[in-house]
This record gives sequence, C-alpha cells and structure tokens, in this order.
Amino acid sequence: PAALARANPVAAGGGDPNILELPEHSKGLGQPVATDGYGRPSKYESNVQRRTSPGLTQTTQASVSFAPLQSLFGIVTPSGLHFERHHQGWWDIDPSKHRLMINGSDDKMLKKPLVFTMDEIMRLPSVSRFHFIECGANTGMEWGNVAVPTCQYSHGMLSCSEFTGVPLKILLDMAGVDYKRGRYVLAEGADGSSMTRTVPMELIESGQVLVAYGQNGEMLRPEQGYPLRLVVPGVQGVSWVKYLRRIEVGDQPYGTKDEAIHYIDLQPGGLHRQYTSTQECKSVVTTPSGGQVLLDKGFYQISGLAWSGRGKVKRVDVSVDGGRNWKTARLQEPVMSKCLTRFSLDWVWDGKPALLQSRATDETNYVQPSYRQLRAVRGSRSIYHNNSIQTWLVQESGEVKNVQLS
Amino acid sequence: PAALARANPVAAGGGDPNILELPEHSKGLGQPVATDGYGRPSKYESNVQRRTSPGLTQTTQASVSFAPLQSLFGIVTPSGLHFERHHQGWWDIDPSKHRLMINGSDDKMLKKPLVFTMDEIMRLPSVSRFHFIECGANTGMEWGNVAVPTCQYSHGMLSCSEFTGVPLKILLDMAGVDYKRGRYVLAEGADGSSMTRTVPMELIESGQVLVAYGQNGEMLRPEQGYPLRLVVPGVQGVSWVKYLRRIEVGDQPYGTKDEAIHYIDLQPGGLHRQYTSTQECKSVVTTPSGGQVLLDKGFYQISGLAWSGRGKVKRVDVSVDGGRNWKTARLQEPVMSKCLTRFSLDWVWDGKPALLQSRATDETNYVQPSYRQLRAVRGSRSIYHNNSIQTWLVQESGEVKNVQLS
Amino acid sequence: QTAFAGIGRVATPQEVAAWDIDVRPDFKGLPKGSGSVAKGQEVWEGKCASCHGVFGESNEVFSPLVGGTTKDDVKTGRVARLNDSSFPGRTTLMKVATVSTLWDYINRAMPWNAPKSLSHEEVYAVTAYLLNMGGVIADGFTLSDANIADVQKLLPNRNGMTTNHGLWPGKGMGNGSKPDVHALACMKDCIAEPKVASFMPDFARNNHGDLSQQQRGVGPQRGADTTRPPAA
Amino acid sequence: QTAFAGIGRVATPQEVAAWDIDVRPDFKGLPKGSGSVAKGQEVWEGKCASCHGVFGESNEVFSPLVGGTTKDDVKTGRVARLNDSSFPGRTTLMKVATVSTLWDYINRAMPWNAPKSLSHEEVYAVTAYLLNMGGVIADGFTLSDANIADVQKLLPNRNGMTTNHGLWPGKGMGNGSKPDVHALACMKDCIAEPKVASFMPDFARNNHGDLSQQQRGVGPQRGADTTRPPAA
Ligand code: HEC
Ligand code: HEC
Ligand SMILES: [Ca+2]
Ligand SMILES: [Ca+2]
Ligand SMILES: [Ca+2]
Ligand SMILES: [Ca+2]
Ligand SMILES: [Ca+2]
Ligand SMILES: [Ca+2]
Ligand SMILES: [Co+2]
Ligand SMILES: [Co+2]
Repeated sequence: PAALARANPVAAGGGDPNILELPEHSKGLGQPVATDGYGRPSKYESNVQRRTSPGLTQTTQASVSFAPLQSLFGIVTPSGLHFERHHQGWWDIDPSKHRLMINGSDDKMLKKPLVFTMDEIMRLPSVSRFHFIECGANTGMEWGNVAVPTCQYSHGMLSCSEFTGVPLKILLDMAGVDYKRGRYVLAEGADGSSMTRTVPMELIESGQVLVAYGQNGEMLRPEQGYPLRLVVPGVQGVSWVKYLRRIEVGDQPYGTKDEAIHYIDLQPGGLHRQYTSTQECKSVVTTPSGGQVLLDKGFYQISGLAWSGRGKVKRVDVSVDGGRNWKTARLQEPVMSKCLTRFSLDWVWDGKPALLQSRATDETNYVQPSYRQLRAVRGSRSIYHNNSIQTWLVQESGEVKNVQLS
Repeated sequence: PAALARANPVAAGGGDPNILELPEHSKGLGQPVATDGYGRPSKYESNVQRRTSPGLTQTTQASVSFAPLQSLFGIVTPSGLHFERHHQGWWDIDPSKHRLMINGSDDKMLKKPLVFTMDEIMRLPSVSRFHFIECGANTGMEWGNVAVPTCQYSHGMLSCSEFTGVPLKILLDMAGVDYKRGRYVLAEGADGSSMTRTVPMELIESGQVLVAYGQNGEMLRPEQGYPLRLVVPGVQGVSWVKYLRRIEVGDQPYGTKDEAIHYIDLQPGGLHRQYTSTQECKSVVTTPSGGQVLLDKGFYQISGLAWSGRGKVKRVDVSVDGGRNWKTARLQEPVMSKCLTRFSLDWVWDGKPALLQSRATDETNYVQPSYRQLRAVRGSRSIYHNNSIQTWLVQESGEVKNVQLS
Repeated sequence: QTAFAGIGRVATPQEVAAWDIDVRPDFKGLPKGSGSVAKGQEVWEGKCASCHGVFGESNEVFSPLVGGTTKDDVKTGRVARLNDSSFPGRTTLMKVATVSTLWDYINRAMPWNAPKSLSHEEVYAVTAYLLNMGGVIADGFTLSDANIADVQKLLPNRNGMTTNHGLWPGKGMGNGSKPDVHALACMKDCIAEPKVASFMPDFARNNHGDLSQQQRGVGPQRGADTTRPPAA
Repeated sequence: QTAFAGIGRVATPQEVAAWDIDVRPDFKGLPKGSGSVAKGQEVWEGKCASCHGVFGESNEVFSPLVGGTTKDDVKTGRVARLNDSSFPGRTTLMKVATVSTLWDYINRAMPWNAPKSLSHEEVYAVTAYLLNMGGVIADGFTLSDANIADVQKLLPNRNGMTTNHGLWPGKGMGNGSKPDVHALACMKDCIAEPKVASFMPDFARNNHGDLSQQQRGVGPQRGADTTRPPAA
C-alpha cells in the first residue's frame, strides 16, 4: 500500500517544508465574515457528492441518487448530501400556496374534514427527533450477487436527520377521527406522482408519525419534500410521503401502486409479500469500505452505521475474518430509537487480506443475518429489504473490494 | 394583527383556489435526481441567512456573523448557517499540507514532541458528540440596555453541531505528557491571527476536548476551521481554536491576547476577571421573538433553546407576564451535556401585550438570572458572559419587541 | 380540540372532491363511468405508447407493463413465470393483484409528463386496453364501475400476494411483527474458512466512474484509481 | 502507545522552533533581543500607523491601542479610568496586565495584513514605542529580554486582573466553579408589576435593515416591515 501513502516525512532541511516554510494563510489576511450568507463545504471536499448509479434507472426523474456514506461521520447526514428518490421529479413548492387536507374515506371515519395552511401547521405543538430514513430498495441490487463497488451505491439510499414537525395524531384528533373504525391512513403527495402509501394507525397513535417541515434545523430541502413531508420512523422511505397534501383515514389498506406493484417482495414459490413496511435491523462498515485504498499497514478505526426500524440498536459485532470470529464494537451515544447509531472498533491491519463485516442486534434481540441465512428463507429475488451482513475484502494492495461469501 | 394574517379562506367558488385548481407541480414532471450533487435550501428560504450587525465591527475580517436562531428548529444548526467569528479572516486550507504539532513548553512536559498529518489524525479512534458553541461575547451588546432588534443579533453567536474527532487526550498520551507537571494546554491556530488560548488539563483528561475534523456528518466548513478545530465543550467559542496547528503542554496559563486584552470581564470596582472560560446556563425564546409579527390571536407554541457549559439542562421555565409567574416547559429529548436543548410551551395569545421570558436551570442547580440579579453582582460593563433572562414584548399589533425590564 | 382554536378549518365538499381521488381495492373512491378497449387503444397510441411501447413492452423509460402472463394465470390467479428466474424482468401485469391499483395510478400519475390530464373515460378505456393487451379481457370489452369487480376476478396475479410476514407495523395485517429470519450472534469459530463467492469482475472496474474521484482526498484512505488495472 | 504504531512522528527541533512562538507572562518563550523606542517609532509609522493612527488613537479598524492611562496608574498598577463609565471605550493599554501579551501578539499577528513579517528587533522596538506612547517608558529606552521584567512592573493595569471567579473549568485558577450570581426558580407571584425599562427607539427601527426580509416567509409569524412606522 505504501505506493499510495502520503507519508509524514522529515525532509532534507531538518523538517517538513509544510512546517518550516510558513503557509500563506499564516502570513496573510483571510476572507471576510458572511462571504456567503449560506456557506458551502471546502473546495477540497468536492469528491463528497450524492451520485446516481449508472444504468440503474432509465430516466432521471424516476430515479435515485445515493448518499456518500463512505465519507460521512457521526450520524447526521448533511441535508445537501441526503439521498434522493423521486418518482416524477422534484419541485420547489411555494409554501404560501401549499395546503394539507385531512379527510375520511367516508363520513364515519372522522367528524369533519380539515384544511390547513403551512402557517397554521407551524403554529401547532411540534417535536424534533433524530431518525434514519432508508429506501426499501436499499442494497436491492445486491440480492443475487455483488453488483456495485462502493458503499455509496450498495447502502447509500440511507440518511439520518433531526426532523421537526407536528405529530399527525394532533391533526387527526382535531378532525375528530374515529380510531375504532379508522385503522389505516393514506398519505398523499402533491407532486405529479401524487405518491400514496398506507400507514397503520397504530404508528400514528404512538405519536411517532410526524407531519414534518424541519430537517436538521432548517426547512426540508425541496428534494426531500419542502414544505411538508410525512415522517414514519422505522418504515421504508417511500412511506415518508413528500410534498404531503392529504391524509385520508380509512378502514382498509389502499393497495397503491407503490405497495401493490412495487415495494412488494417476491418469495420462493412465486408469492409476493405485500405491505412490507418495516426496515429490519441492519448495519454496514463505512470505513474501510469498497473502492477505498488503505494508505498503510497499522492502526485503523473500523467504523460504520447500524439501525433498526423496530427500535434501538443494542449491540454491533465486527469481524475481520469473514464472520468466523467477532468482537463487540463501541456504540456512540446517544443511541436513539429508529435512528442511525455509529459504531467503531480498533483494528491493526497486518497487511494480509481481511474480510470485514458488521452485525447489528436491536432491542428486540433480532440479529442481522448473513446472505446465507437471508436467502435460505427469502431466496434472492425480493428486491426490497436486503438487510444482510455486508462483506468488504481488504486486499494486500490496500484496495478494498465488495464481495459476498458462499 | 389580522392585517398581516395569511388567512385560510374559503373563496367564492366553494373552496380555496389553491385546492380547487391543481397546482402545476401536481400536473407536470419535476426536476431530475442529483440536479445538484450537493443541494441547497428552497428558494423560498432566502431570508434565512447569517448576517452581520451594522456598526458592530470596523472591519469584516475581524468580525462576526450571526446565526438566524429565530428561523431554526430542533437543536442542529445547519453548517451553512453556523455563526462566524474571525479575527484575521477565514481560509480554505489544503488538508494535505496541514500539520498538527504537540510540544511542551519545556523538555519536562512530555517525552517527545510529535507531528501528525491529517491522514494520521483521521486514522485514530474518534468520537462524535453534539455540543453547542457560544461566543463569550454573545448578547454582549445588551449588557447596558437594548441594542439590537432580533434574537439573531442578540443571541446568534450560538450554534450546535455533531462534532467528530479524536480526544486530545489520545494525542497527549502518545507524546508521553507528564500530567503532574503539565496542567495547562495552549491551543494555536494556523491562520494569520494564529489564535491562541489556554485550556485547563482537567477538561482534556475528562476526554471531552476533541481535535475535530467532522461537523454534522461532513468535514468542518472553512469558516469553522477546516480541516481541524479544537472542540472544548462548555467553553466559549474563542477557545475552540480553528485551523488548529499546535498544542503546547505547559505548567502555567499563557496570557494570550484573547485572554488578557479581550474575553476579560470588567467588574464594578475596576478589576477585570481573567480566564473566564465557562459559558453559564442560559436560554432564549426564539419563537415568538424580536422583529416578528404574530399573524393572529390564538394558539402558539412558545419555543426556544437552553444550554449550559456545566452540563445538562435540567429544567426550563417560561413566563408570559414578564417574570411574575412561570410554567415549566417541555424539554425535547435527548437532553445532552453541553448541548442545546429545545424547549416549548403551549400558549394561547389573547391579543393583549405579553412579556415572554425563559429561565433555564442546569444539572448543577444553577438558575439563569435576570438582568437585575446579574447586574447587581457584575455591573453592566463586562461585555462577556451575559446570560441574563431575555424579555420579548408581544405588542397588541402582534409585533414583538426586544425589551429589558427594570 | 378547542386548544387550537383558529387553526385549520373545515374542508368544503368541493375541496375534498378535488383532492380525494384515491381508489381502493374494494373500489371505494372509483367514480362512475366506463371506457372501451377500442377507445383505450386510441388513448394508448396517442398518449402512452411513446414511452411504454405500442404493446406495453418497452423498457425504455420503465420496466414493461405487459407480458409474461398466460391464459392459465388468468384462471389460477397466480402468474407462473414469477417462479421462472430465467424470465427477464417482471412486468406490471405479472405482479399487480388489484385492478384498482392500475385505475388509481393511471388516473393520478399518467401520462408521466402530464399527470391528471386524463378524463375518467380515458382512464377506464386505457386500463381496459392494458388488460386487453395482457389477454385478460376481450377486444370488444367496455370496462366500467359496474363490471370492474368481475374483471378483478380475472387478474393473472390476483392470488399472488401474502401479508403473512413480520414487516407490517400494525395489527390489521401480517403476523404481528415476527421476523422470518433468525440469526444468532455467535462470537467465536462461527463458520468454516470463509470463501469469496461473488465480486465485481475486473472488466466492470470503472463502470461506476473513477472511484478515486468518489472518495475524500484526505483521511485513512484514498479512492481506488479504477482507470488503471487493479493491484491484488 | 504502541497501539497506534506508525501514526505520527517525532517533531524535529527545527520544526518546533518554527512554530513554538508563544511568549508566556513569565517570559518563557521570549527570544533574546532588543529594540529601541526610536526604532519602534520608525516601525510604527511605516507599518502600523495607517491602521491604528499615528498616536495609536485611531478606532478606524479597531479600538484604540493607547490612551486612558495616567502616571498614577503606572505607580498603582490599576487603571483608574476603568471605573469611569463615561470614558469612551477601553484602550489596549488600559486593559493589558502582562507585557508578554503585547510582545506575543504583535509577533504572531501584526501587521494585520502581513502577520509574522516582523523581525524580533522590530517587535521589541514597536512594543517599546507603544509603551512609550502610553507614558510607561521614556523616549530613550531600549526594550530587551533583559529588562522586560522591569517594564512589566510599570504596566498601568498590571494589578487589574482577578481569577477569583467561577468560570475557569480547571483547578489551577479560580474558585472551583462556584457561580457568583444566585437566582432562584420562583414560580408564582415572583415580582411586582414588570416595567419596561429599555427598548429600541423608533428612529432605530430600520438600523439593522428591513426585518421583514430577515424572517422566514412562512410559519406562525412574519418579519416586521421596519421601513414603515411601527404599529403599537
Ligand atoms: C413520458 C413518458 C410516459 C408516458 C407518456 C406515459 N408513461 Fe406510464 N410510466 C412512465 C414512467 C417513467 C413510469 C414509472 C414511474 C415511477 O417510477 O413511479 C410509468 C409507470 C406507469 C405505470 C405503472 C407501471 C409499474 O409497474 O409501476 C402504468 C400502469 C403506466 N405508466 C401507464 C401509462 C399510461 C396508461 C399512459 C398513457 C395514458 C402512460 N403510462 C404514459 C412513463 C410514461
Ligand atoms: C491593516 C491594518 C493593521 C495594521 C497595518 C496593523 N494593525 Fe494592529 N490590529 C489591526 C486589527 C484589525 C486588530 C484587531 C484584530 C482582532 O480582532 O483580533 C489589531 C490589533 C492589534 C493589537 C491588539 C489590540 C487589542 O486591544 O486587541 C495590537 C497590540 C496591534 N494591533 C499592534 C499593531 C502593530 C504594532 C502594528 C504594526 C507593526 C499593527 N498593529 C499593524 C489592524 C492593523
Ligand atoms: Ca378516498
Ligand atoms: Ca512555547
Ligand atoms: Ca386562523
Ligand atoms: Ca398460474
Ligand atoms: Ca506512518
Ligand atoms: Ca491607578
Ligand atoms: Co424507495
Ligand atoms: Co468570540
């Protein structure tokens, strides 16, 4: 690996010229404050971008861009790097004209249908919560075999933000919902696709489902549904309806296109599982990961992300020998429910090939499975809900490869 | 206030035209994914910017820009809106040329001085923690009387991020520091000011002080010290040295310009308090706040931020009658140590003048004081460490004014 | 809830009508109306075929809508080819188990670049034409609110769904959140020597672009220069 | 710590010398050398006066460096005018209690637009000239590493600092984090009728720009249009 290493050398003159010759910035006057009223990352960070996976989709408006997980720290995803999934393109909607309607599938579901302006929604009691959002199709390309080189493409339909909004329960209470009858909610967007998804009333009653306008301290980004988005913690991203315009309360699920033709999971025997909403416990090592080249032998911190749609991550184990032996990783606090959790483990790389894996366990004691275990039950044609343990092969050259084990 | 209200009207045609006539975005095809590999906020959010306070500083490179607290949600400050404080301008430094040196004020302080490249620092074990950073001069303009109209200017030298970095303790251990002798650390930046500040070894030994490169999931922004910054939780921002190039271990404080000529607090009697680093418990209502106009009578959520440099916020009380009577506000979880905590309280505005205040108590049971209490001890010429209770007057017109009570 | 007096107002019937366009599997929400296969062909060729192909077979903009179903599937309500992993892709008609889904989706979202521009008659008609292309209904058929429930009984994959799984986070469906895969957190000597069974072939090395441009330029690693051959 | 073998290396003496420029109050770190007041005046007028004024009095780019100190202050080591709240601003010499601070800061950061460009002699000299302008040392004086401790004893505000407070988060100084202000969290009938004692005058209403452009355009409120007179 030495070939690529940027060493820390003592040059001929008795020291590193970067120290001995003071840099320009130590000897001059820099830029003024508020050069930019809304700042941007360093120019040296231009490699850190969301990206599309070549050949994955036939159009760019019904498509996806992946977050660069391999370059992120901690648990918060910068909003500018949040993954995107659009079905009919994204819009920047004028919030003064946006409305939210609450209605029932028939008169018995609630006392009175309501209309809210954004001004009104933003006056109501709000909460702020950190949650991950993962597309149900994340890692879907890898069900059969290795298909992509980096964790950006394999796991990058995943992001995590602090969301601020009004618990949907408050709005339904205002409408006088009959919670005995209305056990399902339809969420509908205002974009061309007018995305619709069914959400169980239990989740709303728990207070977890939010009608959200805030993300990481500011308003939602247009790509994430400005000015209003449903936040459905633990549930696949497609249910987090963007440009939210309507909530209907009903007594049956709705069989919408994205829960009756897509986001259904083909099982061995030819049946599809329908209404598979929960994102099960999963994890991935992000450093080192596919497409990277380690600079040197020696000490590394193996670091990655773990999450569960059923609650908190309880434990993450890491293997460097392809799953033969495991060590329990450190979890960074706070560990929050239905939120990314950063784990890490110290490792000294001896320069020999190594197979890195992580395995998360959640508070329900569900253990993230291997491909072998997952495929034994579900085959390899589900498309959705691939939460297998991921393997990265660190080669002697230092280059890291995406691999799957037999 | 009705004049300014954007109502939620039923128009003549039997409904709101924003509902009856479907908007363009419901009937067309939107923008493609990855239109921007690094996204930006909605165009409708252009009012949400960091800003300078007219006349506050004589130059723009030794100056400050304020974060728009009045427009933020939750606790995370978007990195593009993080407040700025530069003494000799900001730089975008090439990380491949940046070095960190650890040395002793003399040979006895540590076994061997060290030099690290960024590559090396980023290989070491790291942690990620949410912390507030507040300039010691935040709210300083208001010691004597009301001077600025909005909470952006009165409290906006405050931000909160998830920081990722290496505990400084690890680097000092590597250098073989003699912790008996070396009870002070000097942190030095690489910019023109080569900012220096003394930090007590106790804070480093606690593991809290970080040599940080990550902020809110990405690298630090140039304005916040890319590629390396010291994170000193609970301590005023000036100690969070940006463009960090050197850490010296010594047995005495250093009396640097920004702890011997500035960031000293003039007390009645003419003595200055020196080495006043801790930011004491403080809070501010951000909605409603100065310069805003409420749209209507009726329900509002009073919301704001509380923090303490001594640990966790334990409680926040809110008054709507200028401090006569108080109610305990809700605290949004997770409540983290030396981190912003969002509080909120339901309020029905009857249209009459109201005096809004918040008062935070931290886990040491220190209670945020009123101006009267603060000035009784410190006078009004300290410049720094103004953590008084803030009062906003909601006028009958709905317009909110910054006021101070007698 | 009087606590929030003045916030929100009652929606008018016109407003609800303007937005409440969803159609459920039990056809709740389906507006009265009808459309013939013949009319559907017209709509299709004018407004749909450019993207989905004259026979709904194109995968230019999306996976094909029609194909892969048989007369036998119409009888059994199970699409046999879903078990044939050598069959390329899965068409819409191979998967969909509820005809309401087609009606609802075409009505709300198609044509892709002009959603919500179709009349109800056009939606009935083009849905009929799609089913006709799939061999579900005959050329002379007119689909209507009155007979759509009968058509549902012919849908090739109508019996192809199960909700017997642990991924519905509510009580109304599913098995009550019981997982189907049960792994154990073994810590030592868990498996025999691991063998690499799948990896990206060298010729695909640069398929996702030069990875050296897709990793941060500072830190414990760099990105692999995939414009050059790999080193082992 | 062998755990991190290969990470970091020992700094060379040349490297430490290049960066270890700090000077402490006990003069640890002060390089040998000297500079006269006369030479200092040259430096000042060539490299400093354009920003700070010929007499260090300018507040064009920053608060004045010189002024506000008296002969009596030099004797007592306490600047009397710090108690005079009618005195406009506080100059550097009114505040600084450690002469090392001036030497260290000028050496590392001045001239502002060309920091670290001065020779040691120039730093000694211009520091001497500043003190001379402040009436601390005489015209013929030459400041050096040998006599700087004596000059420290003349600094007008040398006795003007206290660390007896609760804001140092360590044990080496301060009172052990004991707060000086003690409020109570009273909940009911805490004070008499509150009176507004200070607010922004109407003529300053638009001083910070039009506030209607500084608040989000959606939500429970708008920004006040400060280009128009206030409504009560
Ligand atoms: C300009 C291109 C375009 C036109 C014209 C168009 N479609 Fe589509 N159609 C698409 C795309 C792209 C999708 C996938 C959208 C998504 O990802 O959600 C789609 C999806 C569909 C689907 C759902 C397929 C599935 O499996 O999810 C149906 C049904 C459909 N179209 C029918 C029609 C009909 C009927 C018309 C004409 C009235 C039509 N389309 C016109 C591009 C088009
Ligand atoms: C181009 C303008 C400029 C020039 C030239 C300049 N200064 Fe400064 N000086 C400043 C500014 C601006 C500050 C405040 C910096 C800050 O905010 O940290 C300052 C601060 C200082 C201070 C600290 C004052 C205090 O109270 O913090 C001293 C001492 C000083 N200058 C001395 C000098 C000397 C000596 C020279 C010449 C050798 C010099 N300056 C040249 C602009 C200048
Ligand atoms: Ca309906
Ligand atoms: Ca030193
Ligand atoms: Ca109203
Ligand atoms: Ca069949
Ligand atoms: Ca090395
Ligand atoms: Ca005196
Ligand atoms: Co998705
Ligand atoms: Co400051």
